Amino acid sequence: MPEPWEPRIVAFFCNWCTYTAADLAGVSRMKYAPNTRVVRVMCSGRMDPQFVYDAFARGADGVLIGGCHPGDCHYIEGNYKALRRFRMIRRVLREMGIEEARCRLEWISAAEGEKVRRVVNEMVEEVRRLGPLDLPGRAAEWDEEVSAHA
Amino acid sequence: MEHRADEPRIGVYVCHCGSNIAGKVRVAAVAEAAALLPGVVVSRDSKYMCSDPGQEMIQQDIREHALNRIVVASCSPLLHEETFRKATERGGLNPYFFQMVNLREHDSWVHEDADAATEKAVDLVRAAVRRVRFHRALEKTEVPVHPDVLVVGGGIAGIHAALTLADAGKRVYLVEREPTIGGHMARFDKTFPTLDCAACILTPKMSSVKAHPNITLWTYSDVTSVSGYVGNFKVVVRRRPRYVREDLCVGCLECIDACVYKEGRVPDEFNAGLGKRKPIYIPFPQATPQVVVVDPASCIRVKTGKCKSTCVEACDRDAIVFDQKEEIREIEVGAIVVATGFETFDAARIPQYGLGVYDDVYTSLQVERMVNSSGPTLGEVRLKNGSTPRSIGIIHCVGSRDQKTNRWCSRVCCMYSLKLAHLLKEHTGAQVYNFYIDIRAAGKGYEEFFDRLREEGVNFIRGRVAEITDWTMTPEEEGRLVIRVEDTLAGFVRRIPVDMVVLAVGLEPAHDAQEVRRVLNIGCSNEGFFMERHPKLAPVETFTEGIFLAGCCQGPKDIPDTVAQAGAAAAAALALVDAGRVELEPNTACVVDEACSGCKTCVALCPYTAISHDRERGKAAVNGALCKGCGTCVAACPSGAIRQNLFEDDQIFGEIEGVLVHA
Amino acid sequence: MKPVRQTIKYEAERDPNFAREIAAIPGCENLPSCFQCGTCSAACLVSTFMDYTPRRVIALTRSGFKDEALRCQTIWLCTSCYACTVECPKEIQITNIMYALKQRAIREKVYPKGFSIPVLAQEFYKLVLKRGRSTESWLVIRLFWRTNILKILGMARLGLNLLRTGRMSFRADSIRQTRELQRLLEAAEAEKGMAK
Amino acid sequence: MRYAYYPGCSLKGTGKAYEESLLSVFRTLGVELHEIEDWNCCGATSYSSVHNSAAFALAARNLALAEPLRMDLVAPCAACYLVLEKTKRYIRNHPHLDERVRRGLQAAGLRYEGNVRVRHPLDVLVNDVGLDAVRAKVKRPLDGLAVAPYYGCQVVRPYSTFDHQTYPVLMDRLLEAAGAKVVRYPLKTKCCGGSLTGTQPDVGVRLAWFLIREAKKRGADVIATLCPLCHFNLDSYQDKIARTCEKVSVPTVYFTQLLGLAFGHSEKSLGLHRNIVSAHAALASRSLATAG
Repeated sequence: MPEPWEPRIVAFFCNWCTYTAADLAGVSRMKYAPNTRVVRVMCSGRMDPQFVYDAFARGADGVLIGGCHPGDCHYIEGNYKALRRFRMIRRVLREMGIEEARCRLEWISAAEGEKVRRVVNEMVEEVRRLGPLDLPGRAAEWDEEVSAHA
Repeated sequence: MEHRADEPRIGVYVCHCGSNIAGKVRVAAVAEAAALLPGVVVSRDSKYMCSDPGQEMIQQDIREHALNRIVVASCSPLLHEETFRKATERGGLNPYFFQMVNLREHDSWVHEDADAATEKAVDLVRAAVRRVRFHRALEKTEVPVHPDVLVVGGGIAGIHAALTLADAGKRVYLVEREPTIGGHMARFDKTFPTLDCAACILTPKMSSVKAHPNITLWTYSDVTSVSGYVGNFKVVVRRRPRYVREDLCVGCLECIDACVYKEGRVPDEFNAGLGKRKPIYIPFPQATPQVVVVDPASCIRVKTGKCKSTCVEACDRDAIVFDQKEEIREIEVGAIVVATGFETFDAARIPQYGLGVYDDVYTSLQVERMVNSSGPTLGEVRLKNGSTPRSIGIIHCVGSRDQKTNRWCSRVCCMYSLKLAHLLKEHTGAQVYNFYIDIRAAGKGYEEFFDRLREEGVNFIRGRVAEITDWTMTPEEEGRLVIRVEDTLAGFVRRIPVDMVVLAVGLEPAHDAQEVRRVLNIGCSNEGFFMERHPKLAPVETFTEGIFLAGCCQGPKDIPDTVAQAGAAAAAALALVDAGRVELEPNTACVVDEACSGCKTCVALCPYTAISHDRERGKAAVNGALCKGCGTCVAACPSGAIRQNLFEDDQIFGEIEGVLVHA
Repeated sequence: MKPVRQTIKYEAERDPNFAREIAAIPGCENLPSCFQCGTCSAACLVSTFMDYTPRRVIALTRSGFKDEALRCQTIWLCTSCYACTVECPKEIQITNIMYALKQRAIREKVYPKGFSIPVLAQEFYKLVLKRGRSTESWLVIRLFWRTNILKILGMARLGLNLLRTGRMSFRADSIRQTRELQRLLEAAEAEKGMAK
Repeated sequence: MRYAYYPGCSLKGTGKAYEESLLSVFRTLGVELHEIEDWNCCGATSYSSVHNSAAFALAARNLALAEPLRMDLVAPCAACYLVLEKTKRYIRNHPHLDERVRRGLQAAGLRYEGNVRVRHPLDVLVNDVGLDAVRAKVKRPLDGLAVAPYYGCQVVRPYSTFDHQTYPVLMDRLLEAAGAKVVRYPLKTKCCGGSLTGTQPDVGVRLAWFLIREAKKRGADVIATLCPLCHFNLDSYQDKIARTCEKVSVPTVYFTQLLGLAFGHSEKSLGLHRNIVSAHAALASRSLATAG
């Protein structure tokens, strides 16, 4: 019997704010959905759009990016760069037919463990409603179609 | 491309952390799954990886199994990454051939389902295994540390930190916003639980600050910007004009007598509004520096230019200069101690307690001044009508432990309320009632002080006061203030008439804590106090290396704790500047020349101007000393020509692949 | 002399689920946060007359001493003025908890005997169910019929005064759509799926 | 200005004078009220004591009836005002309750989408009509009349949508605009005894006594109320207070009656003749009594 589908969300958290907030959520023993896998980056400004595309291409159902609040970046303004890039990423995803809710950027300060819990839970539920994205599967189907036509 | 160690031979260590991880994650299963991953030579689980035997195990395995990559799956890297890097290094490997997995804060502690938590753990370990193969040997980078230290805030915390550092031979800049140092402590009468006089402890320290050859004291000044990095901060300080030359004024106070205002008109800040001062004033007799100050908001000369300026004439040293301008000073320091203190809760926010409505309702700070023999009433406790109170109610927890105001316990109010109860009883012989929710007397000699107060006949009523009212029911209540409270230990509601009410106001972050935090690039906890890096492991450090915390800016605390923390912050700053050099995380960026097209996209992006464009070679170049390792340029480079050490593209792609590929 | 009673409490006398059941009712969620400061009692004017102060009712409820909580007079003396609720530093909506206890006491028929308040509440409930509106005179008569017929004679003067000033009539007011209203109330009270 | 109007049971019975004075004051100020068709009892405090979701469904029927009118809903009775406001908030915030209420309404062929704003006349008078407009209509200022402003509980608590929940001031401002002298009255939001005056007179009547006694001590000629139950308790039990507590008496009037007097309306048209403790003498002493 195949296991029931569970959303898989790759989260990129900046070291100073959001990663620390997730640590705080842990220390506070807050409970949230186990569907995220955190990749630590020093700054949300390190977010290369390719990371997002790669995550989707490898089977992620959602991507969450967490950075410091505007004005609070440990590196002065990396989060603004992240915001600019995020807008572009979303445009590309839209072109690809990937729903907006699957990619989310959140400002979460080191003190906001509770926000980590809320955002993760919200996102897992939203993605669950959207269902599996399964880009690798779709890609395989397209390949088959293409080869059938060839 | 540099040489990469041959075939990866990876050791994976899954920590139980007692039951912290093993209680939810099936650690043995994780280790078994890891053993099957490509490149993994050794995979073990162990009770406590951070313990000596745990670290020893890593070192031994490196030697025995010729491991060249290490993955430890335990707690947050912010806690123990350094520990395991060192263990890796002791085993004979470059310490950066190590990757850490956070199974505790990010997994076992936050999930309820053991299957899901175990599955997540396996995913995270797989990601680390895939990532660590791309790690490379890195050189530690070291930078020199500037030996001077900046202390921001001149309360007891800042004073103690500054003196400690100065005594150790360091040059210290002490910057204080007010015209004098001393902070809140200078306004207290006695200190608990020993009842020694606050001024007797504090003022000698204030004088030492002024006299110390290693301390530069700048009062009436603000830190307006901080740039640079650990060991090498550039700080801009704005010195506001006090219209009095510090180098000339000797504090004779002739000018104050000569002011065109014959009486004080402005509520006196130092006396919490109980007295009045003139526009030219000295905050209190022992103010440090002993220099008067002109308040631009009330001085006619400053406001309109039209005044006889009798103060100027009265000064035989020509110290009063109305054309004084603000001065900007730039300094370089290696470390910063932040000791910006607190503010007290504004009790008018709780109208039920009648501050500002009824004459004889006071804040605790006002009462500190009232019982002080050099305060506005010269130590006399008198009601507004001139009589001595026969009964006094002290209300604890005003603005604290309340969802509608501040949720936290302010820690000091119980003890200072006991102290005020003692002092008020001593001064007036009145019946004193303390209304408390819980008495928090956890400190050396504190419980004994509480015992003493009960023996002295102070009444303790366990109940939070709902209201102070002049609604009277009985003849004895007429003309007095009635306190409505449940005596929760007796189990009924009481109405207690008193003549005077003292509101034990709680402690809050300073109103501009958020701005200060931005200037310093440090964090705040939810309630607005500055956040320490770790409550136990790094209690005076912040997330910005080289910046340390002391005193109530980090959270409410009493004087003994404040001084202890100030000492700790000074020691931490000293350890940094005394070493003379500091090791930086080698997570800097570097340009791969062959790939760089010289487009200059990165140059403008760098917030630290660490990237320059070499016109001759037509390539960008990163100055490793200036780069702080955010990685923004790496993500932006259209040719993928910039690499960030420890966060290389391959490493991150490896991690992404690892969490998504099902083994 | 009052008879001596045993006052010790055994764990078996506690209903361990009681607090959870009460806290599950909308508006009663913060029950567990109480730190027993007594602000509610002191803010309450009626606490002057209560057998247990509101704080103690909260303590009894939270500790599962259901019998004491449901049989006390306090819950029936609460006039729903919400002074406790707005003053509570833990934002416990004490008035709502009092309502929850009243509902439970009526359901379990354990309200204090000879106490007319719960009777009034039920008479009011029936009257509204029947006519959609309340008419004070009817209510008063029904109330005293059921509790103490002698008391009604003491009320005669007030009744006459109200009749004189045109503020009371013996004609019971009613809405037109009483049938619909009854269906509405029935459906809202019914557990899911049982609505007709 | 047009509003939907929910009078509630009391304004048709013991609180008739409140409705009479409210309508006449609103008419003068050009405020139109449209009484909603076939409204039912709000449930007051008693209904909540018996069944929770039914109490909310009962009140929600009125909201459902008012919603199609697309006007703010004015509820003068404090209990009605609170119950309607609370119902609105509870069905918005508690999905489980919302579902039950929805089911109930559906059984009666109704639906409520959450769009009714519940208002108290005090809120309307101060915030919509405005103190200046009130002042402009004053023909006979209440010069020298000392008024104890008594707000009672449920208009300001627990939601305090338009004034402070323990120390409200808007009625003070309104009565001052009509020329009255408002005395400082620390019991302005303390409980009047609610339904206890009837069910537990030994308790309820004493609470009313506290209020009257303090008003007297503060030199009030009259107590102004904005709730029919407060008015009933303070007006109807003064003989009992005299018998069992203390011989003290202060007439109690609706704030709308005072406004009406200032606007030049007659005592009778404002329902002042319905008081058990007549305010006529108190008004006459300040030359404010009207013929008839």
